[in-house]
Amino acid sequence: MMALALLRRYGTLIGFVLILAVFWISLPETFMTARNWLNTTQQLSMLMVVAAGMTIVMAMGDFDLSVGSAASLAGIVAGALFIAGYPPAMAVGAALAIGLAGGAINGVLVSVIGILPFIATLATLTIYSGLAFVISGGKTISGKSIPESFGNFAREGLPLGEVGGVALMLPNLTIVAVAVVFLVWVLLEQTTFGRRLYAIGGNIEAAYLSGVPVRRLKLAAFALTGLSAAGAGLMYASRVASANPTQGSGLMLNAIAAVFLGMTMSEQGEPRILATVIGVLILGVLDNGLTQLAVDSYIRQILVGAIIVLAVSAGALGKRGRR
Amino acid sequence: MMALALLRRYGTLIGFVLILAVFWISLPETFMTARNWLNTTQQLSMLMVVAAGMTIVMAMGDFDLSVGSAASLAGIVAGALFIAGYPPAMAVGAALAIGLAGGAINGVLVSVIGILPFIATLATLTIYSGLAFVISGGKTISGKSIPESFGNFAREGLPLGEVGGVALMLPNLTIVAVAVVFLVWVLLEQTTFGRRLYAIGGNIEAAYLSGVPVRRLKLAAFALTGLSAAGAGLMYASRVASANPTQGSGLMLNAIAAVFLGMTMSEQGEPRILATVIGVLILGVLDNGLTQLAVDSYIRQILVGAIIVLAVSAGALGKRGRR
Amino acid sequence: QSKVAVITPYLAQPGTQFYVEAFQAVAKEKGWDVNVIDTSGDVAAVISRIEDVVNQGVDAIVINVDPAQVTAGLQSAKNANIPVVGMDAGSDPLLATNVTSDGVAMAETTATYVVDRIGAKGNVVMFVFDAFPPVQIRGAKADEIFAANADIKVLDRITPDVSDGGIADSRAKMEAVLAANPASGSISAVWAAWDQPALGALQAIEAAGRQGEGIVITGIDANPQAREEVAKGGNLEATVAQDFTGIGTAAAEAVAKLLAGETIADPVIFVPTKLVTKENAAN
Amino acid sequence: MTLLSLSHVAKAYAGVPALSDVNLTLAAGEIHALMGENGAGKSTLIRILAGVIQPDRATIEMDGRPVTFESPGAAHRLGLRFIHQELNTVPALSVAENIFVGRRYPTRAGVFVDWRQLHATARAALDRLGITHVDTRRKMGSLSIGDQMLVRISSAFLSEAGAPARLYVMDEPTAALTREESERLFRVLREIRAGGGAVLYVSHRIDEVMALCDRATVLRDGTTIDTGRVAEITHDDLVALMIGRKVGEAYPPPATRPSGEVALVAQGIGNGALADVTLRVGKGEIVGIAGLSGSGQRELLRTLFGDLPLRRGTLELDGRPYHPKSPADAWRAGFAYVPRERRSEGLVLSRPIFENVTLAHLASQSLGGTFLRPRAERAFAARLGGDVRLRATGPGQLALQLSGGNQQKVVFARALSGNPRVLLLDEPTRGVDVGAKFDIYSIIRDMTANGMAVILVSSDLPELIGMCDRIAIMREGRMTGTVSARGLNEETLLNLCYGRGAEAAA
Ligand SMILES: Nc1ncnc2c1ncn2[C@@H]1O[C@H](COP(=O)(O)OP(=O)(O)OP(=O)(O)O)[C@@H](O)[C@H]1O
Ligand SMILES: Nc1ncnc2c1ncn2[C@@H]1O[C@H](COP(=O)(O)OP(=O)(O)OP(=O)(O)O)[C@@H](O)[C@H]1O
Ligand SMILES: [Mg+2]
Ligand SMILES: [Mg+2]
Repeated sequence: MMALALLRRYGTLIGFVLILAVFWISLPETFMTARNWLNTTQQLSMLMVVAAGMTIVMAMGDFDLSVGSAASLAGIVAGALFIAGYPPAMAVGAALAIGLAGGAINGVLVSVIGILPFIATLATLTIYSGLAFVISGGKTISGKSIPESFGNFAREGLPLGEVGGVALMLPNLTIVAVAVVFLVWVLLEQTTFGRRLYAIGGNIEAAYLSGVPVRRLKLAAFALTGLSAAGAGLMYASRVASANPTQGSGLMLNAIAAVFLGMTMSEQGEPRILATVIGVLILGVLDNGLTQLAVDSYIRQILVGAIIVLAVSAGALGKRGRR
Repeated sequence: MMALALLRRYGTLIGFVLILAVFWISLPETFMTARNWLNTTQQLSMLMVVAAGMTIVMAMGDFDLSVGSAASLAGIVAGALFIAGYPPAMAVGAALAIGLAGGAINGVLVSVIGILPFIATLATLTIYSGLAFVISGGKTISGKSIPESFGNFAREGLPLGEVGGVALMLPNLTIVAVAVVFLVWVLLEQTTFGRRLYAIGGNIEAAYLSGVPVRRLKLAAFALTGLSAAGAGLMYASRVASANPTQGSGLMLNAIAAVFLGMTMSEQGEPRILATVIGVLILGVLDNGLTQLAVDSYIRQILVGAIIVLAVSAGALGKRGRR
Repeated sequence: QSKVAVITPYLAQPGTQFYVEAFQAVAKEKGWDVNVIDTSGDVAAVISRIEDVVNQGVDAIVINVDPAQVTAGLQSAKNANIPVVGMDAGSDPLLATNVTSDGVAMAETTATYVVDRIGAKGNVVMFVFDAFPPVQIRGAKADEIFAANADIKVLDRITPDVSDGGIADSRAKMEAVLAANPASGSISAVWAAWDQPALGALQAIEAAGRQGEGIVITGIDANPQAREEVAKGGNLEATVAQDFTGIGTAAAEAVAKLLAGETIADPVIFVPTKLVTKENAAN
Repeated sequence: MTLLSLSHVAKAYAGVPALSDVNLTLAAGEIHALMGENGAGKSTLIRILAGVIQPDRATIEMDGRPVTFESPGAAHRLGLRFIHQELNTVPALSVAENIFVGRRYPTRAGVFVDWRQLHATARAALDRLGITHVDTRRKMGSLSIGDQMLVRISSAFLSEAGAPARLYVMDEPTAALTREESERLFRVLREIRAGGGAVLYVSHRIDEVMALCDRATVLRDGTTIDTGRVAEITHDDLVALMIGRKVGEAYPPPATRPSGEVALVAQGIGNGALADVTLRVGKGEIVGIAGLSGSGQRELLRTLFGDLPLRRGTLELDGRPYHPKSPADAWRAGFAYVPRERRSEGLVLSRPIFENVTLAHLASQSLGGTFLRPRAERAFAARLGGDVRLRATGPGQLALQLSGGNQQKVVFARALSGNPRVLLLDEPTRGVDVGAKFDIYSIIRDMTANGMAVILVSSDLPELIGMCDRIAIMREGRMTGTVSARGLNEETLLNLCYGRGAEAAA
């Protein structure tokens, strides 16, 4: 009984640890190194930021399909302002503001007008993506248009000293991702705002009857998700030192997947930010490890899917219980 | 009060009719012609079949992200068997069987193992897509490998006589789509199977305690969705006379969107097959009409999103009621 | 045994597969251990995968993506002294060289073909994709050529949805264009920046029963399906054969040089292209 | 002194009036009962006060000034506190957080939740109702339904700065409570009355109302029939006022004696929740299960019904082994079940009445077991609905549009839909008005006369004593004894439940 309960609760986590162990054994030299992990966290930082934002709306039981487009749009807006000669700080600020506004629009559609989140954010996905195309003329903004300082941000970091003759640094993108995760953690776990979001997610009827201002909170939550998407879009643009109207599109499904993976780790199946972090790491570590093992791209796809199924099965089987 | 109730119930439908009216007025010569509609229905037939299958799982409150990959996989399997020299009927049968099996695997993961549908079908999305790549070697199967009869199927239809000197025909693909919609309608609306799916979708606990065999039904429903995805994949392959490991990928989000659009039309927000048909038509007509109007591709994206928001807003505002 | 990583977001594209195969053929001869990595359209993931293989200590890297967007990865390769070769990528100081077809020249070839065939007069439908730089420059060149002919009107400049491979959505878009322009002769030509939309347009025209109107279609890439159609002598009259195999081979040879410690002087190596028409489509 | 006055309140749903003309005044320092049969409009009136729905027409004054309640938050700010009829909890959150849902959490630095303070305050709120056995850190969803209800109730008594409570509105708070728990609630309500607060109280338990309340207002068909002092009216007259007819006895007498033939035998059954339970129920017999809440009564029913696994022991039905793997098996074997929580466990709320009624035996209502015959289903559901005095616009009405008591009747109608051989009842008459209760009891009696066996779990001791032939007592998953219900009094039964004087009974 005890073992089953542990499996139920920590099934996915155990799966994650097993994945790590397999890679560590197969790649003894390169996988479990500070360098590789610093690299991996940097690679995952954009996804992490979007997934953190996604956790906010998913805590309320909603979700947001438009994050990928919002990320692309933010990158394009910043790029267009760079071209127009605005200082980087201003361009970045404007791009974040666009994200916040885009998120707020989602919030209005969902909470004030009352459109199902799936349709509302699918529609805005299309709209924001269209806007990104229109603003950029469909082209990639890159090269000299992008200020040095902006492109360098993603390349720099906090020096951590040398290990084995190689200089290590904590990448700026990783720092940003950690900071965002911390802020979202505080928001969701330590403030009335966050707790109310969980109340809405757990039983919207009960929350409403108890006087929770459901509409207002939904709006705010969606706005924050939009803001985080814009942040991720800027990180992405900085990392590729260019802005492209489709570059965020891969983020949405992965972010939702990371949150869902995390949800398999919480007792009542609610999204939790720290569990989302594990979800992101699972997705990222699989990619990193399988690439290092030089597994064929197609086989890798199959393996990623199969491993995810296995990782969550243990927890699911334990949880199945009655039905 | 009466007007509001009508708006609530038929908001999206009214939106659809308005869209039709605008296109009719802007394109008096070409939009509302038999020819254009036969064409449009043919274009939409694959999406219609997938969306019909999606309606089945969504009636239970689940959904299936793997339909696009399953469609691609079915096309590739048929293509590979064509190359291997099997007769078309056998290749088609095998591809459909693969779809059914893939759907059943989703069903097992969701209902027997108990994985959240989102994760389970996202994982199988990756797996089926990987399989399609592996089987095809990543290449498009086309040309002489595809039997004439298979490629011709999508080009032929039921002759409807001549109108204005042009021969009209009811395309085979449209006939298939209508047949699938009819079958799904019978299944969901006229049989105990469908009634029980809706009960599960309404309150799974109550359905279970009332003796509904939840696990078995979920498995069957997912299997049927997989079958429909495979059918759509074959239709697609026939239409483009080739099979490509990614060709189904656009279907998933659109199919879910169509069902959700339909859901805005039913009183309790449950998916209904006939409402799904309207959802598919809305998506398709927007594309068709805006392209005929030669609206710039990017602006068209924005318009599609905005029009969807407007079309469902009326219904949503009416429904908002309490919260 | 040298380890070489080939990284691309576009492995599903038919062209990419040909050069990857040609590359692998050479690699096999030379006894390299090749790791082909596809990031399914995600450009930032290309950076990540470059970092991964740098970390893993490969001897050379081949990329098939706009280098300007993966500078961070190229930089990390440079820091580790690992040479990077572009395979139909784009020029960049961080690349040892880029092996490619001349996209501008290809677009020029087909656009000029169209202009000649329709007598520099009529309505043209364009299928473009500006989000991908190598295809974007083709569209830009074609724009330029059509704009230079006062009697040519670009009826629509369509960006199809490519997530399904590009044929089906292009066909649907073309069907709508045909429906909106029902008169015979109202569309003179379809210029497509690559073959899939050309095929989609062809199917739409055939399905509408308007193949007799003499609508000229051209593509670029000469993929097998397009070649077959060109050989049939239908509306799809021309496409340009990029020598994918040649690109793959040339890229492999560039890698071989680099592995041998040599340097490559040319920042771009152009592999010649060839216009494919009914006459030469069979070979 | 009048605290709140409501006049000419009207509310219609899609043209069908739920309230037509309700008039009510509440004075500070009184406990005021709101009475009426199922569907009379009590909960609708309360939802209006709570700002959940808006009336079509109403004049509402507080302290003589006109007020409106446009949202639950607004009603709260005006000092109104609610316990709604249905259990509204957030299962994924802790008990403490459930108490604070919708309230301001205590914070440090004005931002961060002060968890220690939160739990301390929640603890105090629970203690006030004597709920010492519930840890504030537990997840709400892991509590028994009775405990969840107690937690919800305690949240109404949270003292708050800024919005002092003046009126407590309670819609059938005791429906899921034991007598002791109810008594503790009454003590608190009396304290509130003594402190000058007011209570509007809804219950179908007439005795409770007679003992607790000062005045009562009776609604019928959405209209105020009468208001008066409780002390000046008799039990029977109050009932007559509510349901428009006299009900003599509360429980119909048994028509025949059980035949003695055995229907169901459980021999030493056990699993995670049950230990060595042995029980036999004869044809035509009604066996009650009594015990403190959380003693395993619910688990016993769920095990018999194939939901919980049978790990040890054997079951026999009509002399043949019976081993259900799922509720579907149980229904097929001739069992029927009325679960405790009608909304979460019983009904598909978004579907019409007839679909809910026929769900368990749908195949037998269909053509060839496959094709639906909605018209026949409607007729069937209408007939069963009539039997249980269901009050609805028709069998096509959605379950969620029904009043609480009428929803309960739908669940009951489903249980009767296949002429069950064994009927498992978990609090079957919760929220059902006195008149309808009598009718339901009569149906049970009729069916037992035809050989149906019944197992009845109820926290309503008079119901157990009034309906059962025998009563089995459970404690911590075990059977501790069985007594004949004849001549049993409530005090003895309660003592048995507490394990006092068990020897005497054995
Ligand atoms: N959402 C709704 N739509 C339509 N009718 C409704 C709705 N809610 C309640 N009603 C109707 O309003 C009437 C009054 O219901 P209400 O819940 O107020 O009764 P009640 O007095 O609380 O009954 P009970 O004792 O059973 O709880 C009923 O006839 C019910 O069917
Ligand atoms: N899912 C669960 N997880 C943890 N504990 C549970 C769970 N379900 C029930 N319990 C606990 O098991 C005990 C029995 O619960 P049960 O619901 O059977 O109570 P009960 O006998 O029906 O009493 P009541 O009349 O109070 O509902 C309770 O202490 C309850 O808190
Ligand atoms: Mg009520
Ligand atoms: Mg119990």
